[in-house]
Amino acid sequence: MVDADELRTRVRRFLSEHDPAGTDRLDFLRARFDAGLAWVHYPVGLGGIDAPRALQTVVDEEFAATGAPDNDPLTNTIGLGMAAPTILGHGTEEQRRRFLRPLWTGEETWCQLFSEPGAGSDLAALSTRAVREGDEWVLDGQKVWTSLAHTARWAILVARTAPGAPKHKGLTYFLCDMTDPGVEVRPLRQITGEAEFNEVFLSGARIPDSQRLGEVGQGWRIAMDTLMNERVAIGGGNTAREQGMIGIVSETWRQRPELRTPGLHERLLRLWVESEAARVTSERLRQQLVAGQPGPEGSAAKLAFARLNQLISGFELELLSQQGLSYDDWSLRRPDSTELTSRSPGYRYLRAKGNSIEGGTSEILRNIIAERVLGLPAEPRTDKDVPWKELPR
Amino acid sequence: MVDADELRTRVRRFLSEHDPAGTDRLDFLRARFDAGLAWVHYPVGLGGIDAPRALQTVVDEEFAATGAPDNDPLTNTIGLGMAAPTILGHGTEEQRRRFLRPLWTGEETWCQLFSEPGAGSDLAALSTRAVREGDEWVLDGQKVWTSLAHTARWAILVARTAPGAPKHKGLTYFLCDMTDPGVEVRPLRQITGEAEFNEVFLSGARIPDSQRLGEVGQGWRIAMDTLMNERVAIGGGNTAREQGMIGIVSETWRQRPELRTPGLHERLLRLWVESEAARVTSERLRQQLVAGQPGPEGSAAKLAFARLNQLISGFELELLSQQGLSYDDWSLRRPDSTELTSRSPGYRYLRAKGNSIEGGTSEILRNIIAERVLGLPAEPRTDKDVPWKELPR
Amino acid sequence: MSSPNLLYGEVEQELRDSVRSLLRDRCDWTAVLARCESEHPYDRQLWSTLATDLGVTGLLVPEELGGAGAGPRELAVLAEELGSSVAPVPLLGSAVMATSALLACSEASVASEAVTTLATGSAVGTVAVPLTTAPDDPFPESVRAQDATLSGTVPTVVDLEVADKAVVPAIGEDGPGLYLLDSSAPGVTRTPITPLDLTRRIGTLELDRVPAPRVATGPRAERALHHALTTAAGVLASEQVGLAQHCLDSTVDYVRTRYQFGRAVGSFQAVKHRLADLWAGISTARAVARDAADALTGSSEEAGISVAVAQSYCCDLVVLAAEEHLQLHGGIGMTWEHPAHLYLGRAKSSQLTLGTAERHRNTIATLGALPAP
Amino acid sequence: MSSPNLLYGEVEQELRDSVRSLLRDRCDWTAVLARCESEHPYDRQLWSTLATDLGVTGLLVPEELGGAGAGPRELAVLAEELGSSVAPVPLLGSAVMATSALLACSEASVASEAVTTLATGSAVGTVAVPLTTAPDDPFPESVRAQDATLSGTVPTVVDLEVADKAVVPAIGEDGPGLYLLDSSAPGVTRTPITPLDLTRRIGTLELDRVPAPRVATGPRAERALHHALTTAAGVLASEQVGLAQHCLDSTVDYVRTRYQFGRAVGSFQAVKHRLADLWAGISTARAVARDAADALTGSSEEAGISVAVAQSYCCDLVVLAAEEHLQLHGGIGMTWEHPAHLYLGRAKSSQLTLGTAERHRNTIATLGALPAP
Repeated sequence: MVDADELRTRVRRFLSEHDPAGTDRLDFLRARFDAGLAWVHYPVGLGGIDAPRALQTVVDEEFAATGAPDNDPLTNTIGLGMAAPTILGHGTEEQRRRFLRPLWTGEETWCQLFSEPGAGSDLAALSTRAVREGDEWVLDGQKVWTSLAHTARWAILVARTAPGAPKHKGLTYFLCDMTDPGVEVRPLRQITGEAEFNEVFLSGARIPDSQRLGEVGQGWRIAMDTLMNERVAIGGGNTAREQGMIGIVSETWRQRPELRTPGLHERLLRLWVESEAARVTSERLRQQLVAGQPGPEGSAAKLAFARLNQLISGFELELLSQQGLSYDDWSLRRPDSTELTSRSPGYRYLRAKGNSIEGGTSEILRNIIAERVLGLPAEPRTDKDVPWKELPR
Repeated sequence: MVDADELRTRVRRFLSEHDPAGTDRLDFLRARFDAGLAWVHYPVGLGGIDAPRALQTVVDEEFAATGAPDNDPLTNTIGLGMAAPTILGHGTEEQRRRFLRPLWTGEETWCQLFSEPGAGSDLAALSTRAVREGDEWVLDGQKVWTSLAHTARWAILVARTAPGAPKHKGLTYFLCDMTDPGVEVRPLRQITGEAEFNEVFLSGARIPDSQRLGEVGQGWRIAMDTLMNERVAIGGGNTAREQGMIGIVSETWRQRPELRTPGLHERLLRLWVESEAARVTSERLRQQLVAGQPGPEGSAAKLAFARLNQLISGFELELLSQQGLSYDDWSLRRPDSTELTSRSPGYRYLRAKGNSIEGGTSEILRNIIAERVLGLPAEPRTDKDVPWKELPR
Repeated sequence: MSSPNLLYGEVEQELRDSVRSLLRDRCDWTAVLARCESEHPYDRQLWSTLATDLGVTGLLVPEELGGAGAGPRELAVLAEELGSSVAPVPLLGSAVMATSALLACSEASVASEAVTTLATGSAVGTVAVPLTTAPDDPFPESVRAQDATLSGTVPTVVDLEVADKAVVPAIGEDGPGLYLLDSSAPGVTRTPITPLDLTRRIGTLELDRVPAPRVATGPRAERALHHALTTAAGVLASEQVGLAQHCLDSTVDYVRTRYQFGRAVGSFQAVKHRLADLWAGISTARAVARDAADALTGSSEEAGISVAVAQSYCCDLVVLAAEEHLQLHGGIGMTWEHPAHLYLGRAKSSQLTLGTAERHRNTIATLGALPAP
Repeated sequence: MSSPNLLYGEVEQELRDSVRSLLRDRCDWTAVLARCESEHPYDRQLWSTLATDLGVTGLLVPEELGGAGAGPRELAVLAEELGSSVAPVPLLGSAVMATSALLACSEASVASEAVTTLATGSAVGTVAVPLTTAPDDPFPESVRAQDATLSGTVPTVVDLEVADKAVVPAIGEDGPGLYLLDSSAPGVTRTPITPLDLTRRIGTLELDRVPAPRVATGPRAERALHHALTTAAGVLASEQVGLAQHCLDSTVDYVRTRYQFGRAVGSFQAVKHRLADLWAGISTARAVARDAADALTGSSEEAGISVAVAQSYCCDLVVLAAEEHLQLHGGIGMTWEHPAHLYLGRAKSSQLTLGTAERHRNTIATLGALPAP
């Protein structure tokens, strides 16, 4: 198996052949992909060289050190984190070859059409219909909470193809062209005033059967794989002390002595300890992953992240007193990205409320820990074997 | 209907005929019962005069003011609070006449044989068997957490008479003679070291059918009535500020300035506010009861009582620091009553742990509030219609 | 000390019914949401109707001054209902703070005339202090009175943009005084602040040599301001109870009808227990808020500790209620087109209003002889 | 700053396995419960076996002084296992506190000789400070050294009744010093205190002109004591992790097999969510405890903040774990014949041991530049 030294050698060889400064950005990225130095743990020919996943950072650091262009990963988080591994795992050889390269280079970005107004935590209850017509599928329904839908070229999508089957068994997974005339994207305004997400309406949207991923009726299992990759992407991160929300309020505390009270001091220190403890816990998770002992602490990390963000942003308003009564800007707009530090404390307070809902609610995460980690029995279920169309909604 | 003034007149007339100082204690109490001034809301002939329940305090205060002997209610809390209303509500005329008078005067005290090692929160799962033999029932089984069993003359008891029926439908309610040779009482040592409660073993204990309360198979409904009376008895109380645990730690705070820290101050004040708020809430409940608007706040009062007792007694050990590492006396003994103030802080800490279990766990109380007050749906139940003997245990 | 009356009387229930019925017609949440981004974020017509049809804008004011001759207990019931609808009306500034302050200065005829205009709804008032001021805070010194004119700046004044009158605490040559400002006078600048609470507005008041009559001076002025702030903090507790109760009711309705996993979300035990705890918290909040309202009818010493207990309990509880409301509504609660954010903005801002919980606990430490280290 | 190693190494896992296997045979809870009311509440034989068969009583001690030549990381693993069994052995006083203190004084030959006796288990030691002393507390002044003898009283000394030696901080004519006391010397009185924690004993040490050699003086004595207390606070965090993990595991086992309402209690969502939260808390506690143990192998500056974070997190978490353990066992947990109370007594006492969470947060305020008002 390839080791870190060999990887470094390969990168240097590649750089000697492709001068980052002298090569067109896209050409450079395509060449990096073709050299197997995109995501090194992917197969040869699909951007990788079957190397251990943990060595990706070695490659990324080597490229970053030379100032080489990157693939702008923040604009395509869903493509890179969720669509790509799913296409790799479940796609046909043609699908992999068609989609992975432009996905990695950022030429084509992706979004995820899973959640619906009636199917949030209970994703398997979704009701968007896909009906087969010849070589195509015709889709009708509504998706919601879709980030990047207004910029994405493609979507991963799950739809119901067999309403008479039990809920988990009547779903099929598709790759959906967002430029199809049957796809309409509308901004979804949030409680912060801005529209970071979208609603997506599907009205007779057409998807060729060649863009079905996996077998008909296998959509649930594949969607679970996708979401598992989301959880892996959320965990990890070797960060420094006082990053994020706790850093913001600690700086305020230091710079504005007039705001200090004994009660706020006690609370600040408690939050500081919890934030530091969460940081060390994430670092331990990272070390476990690197050592090949993947632990289930990822779900706990997301729980702690949501809880602390909410507590600290609420605390910040109390600390600021009068300033906590104000807001910066309620106008409807598209944020560039979630820039917590550039917005007001009120924005941070409201935005953090979403942290315990998006990407798996805290309630669902606790269920997962209880059942999968602690082995506690599932609750009685009545919805598993009933035809979907007969379930109460 | 009788009013307060008329009641006062009656009491004074009674006192003019029965000098509290010159009459034998028991004779005085029996006469008070026979005059209908025992529990004024009971029927005439059974210790009352059908007066409104709220007027009982008027009578009690009148008697107390003259220094008249009382019926020592603390030694017979289960008799007065639970057995009596149940016998009144479900007993035959003979049972009422046989049991209520000596119960009220304290000549015969009572205990409650409901809980079992396998049936705590889920009382209806109890497995003590009662088998009919002629005019008697023969009982075998084990009861637990029985206070006063070692002093009580009688017990209210629920046993299973039809194991093939669904759990709630196979139970029957009895009045059990604690002097029966088939009844054995053993002290149950608690985590405090003492034995406030008992285990009661029933081995062929015999109960005449005339001591069955209500119909065969009606035990569950009657037991629910008994427990409802327990909840009423727990709520209420027009107490002063800083009673109970919060008063103890507030006094320590005032007298020992060397123990004070900013963090402990913050916590003390939070606990003080919560205790005061709980007191005002209980007072509001009392006013609602008096005004004939019984509210469901009784369950909330018990929840708050348990939570605060546990928080404050835990806080007390932290406040006391070194002293919090010690205990007063681990030896096995029978406490006279629950004297929180005369024991050490460590005892208070351990004893308070029981508050969220005894008399309905905090978890069960939350279920009750959610379902009966808020009208939230019950969870799916699988144990209601199955024969008891087939249930998993 | 006799027991406080912690229940609602018949008159109070009738008041509640009539206000609730009006709000149902005139103040549903879609209207509140639409208004909050309009040019007129306050519903002046609703306030007029409350004044003229129901006569509830002057509940504190004696009948001889044009009011309803009721008191803090009735005002607290009104606050519960307005809180329950996050109604965009100048309750706190006008009917509570300015009215209480002016009533305490009613020896000055200009003050009692002003009270009448507030009671009848023909004018709106406020008190020019930062909205975060606690009852026990020192008398404000940011406005100076000199040569019978006022100069200075006061940030986060509640209801400022609709206030015709403002009671201004200022320091003159002979110490503290309360002055009655006409907000249309020359030299007055009112600058709205973009608020976290879209249904209760704040602004910065700047005064540049504005003439204003003095309505109280010295210890009397200090007492009047303290009385107004204590009354407001006590009534705010009831507003918080009304808001929290709405959040609970709305959440219970939602989880009973929202199905996931083939079951109503409200049948999941973790959800049930959270709502049971919230219900218990609101029951407690209601009791202490009633206690505070009742105590405000009596002496100021009694009121001090009751109001401090009520505020320190209710101001955190209302945030919990609004946060649970949001979280248990899941994604739908996170959208602009759902009222959850209006309740959250009001709840969180009200937590900072008229003193935080810690500030009120400090009052308890003093009054209850539980000294800091 | 390189990343600390937060995992368990192979040697550490082997150490854990061998200790766990011994405790399974020799220290089940029925034995612990029976012993705690006997005349010999400590299990001296178990301690001897740990010393002689496993060689783990001297993990901190270099091999040339008769120890295992390991360090705080390995000692922390031992503490996890002993905490998991609430083993009645003098770990904290002897293998942690006295050993650390004496190692920091090892220039004195009497100190290094004493370390050897502790490492080999032939003697038991302690440090004569109140068990609640935090690492940053001022040097104790309750014992005076005069004419080469010690006099004074020290309450709540851990493991005192089985200690052959005690390191005594005392104030002499030339300032702070550490002295090595032989507890059988004339003038020494040891009085047991009835403990809340039945598995870790405390006592009052009275000294009346007892001769004892000095092993460190001045700043060196202060540093040695600070080092011993910091090490002990850090290792205690791991003991708390072991205890908390036991409480969780035992509760999970119980709720999976206890049926009420025809279902395993562990299938009720409110129970599941509480246990999920507890599991997350213990995962976090384990990470910070490992961080502290690792930091103790480095400089004292690095160790200071890591130990303070670990203690302030773990000392409250362990109480939560023991309290949930009790509550979720229902009635059975409230009986003497169930081990829940042994765990609760240890957990609650350990919360007060070597500084409360607030005390450690104050350390963080200083080291992390987050000053009090």
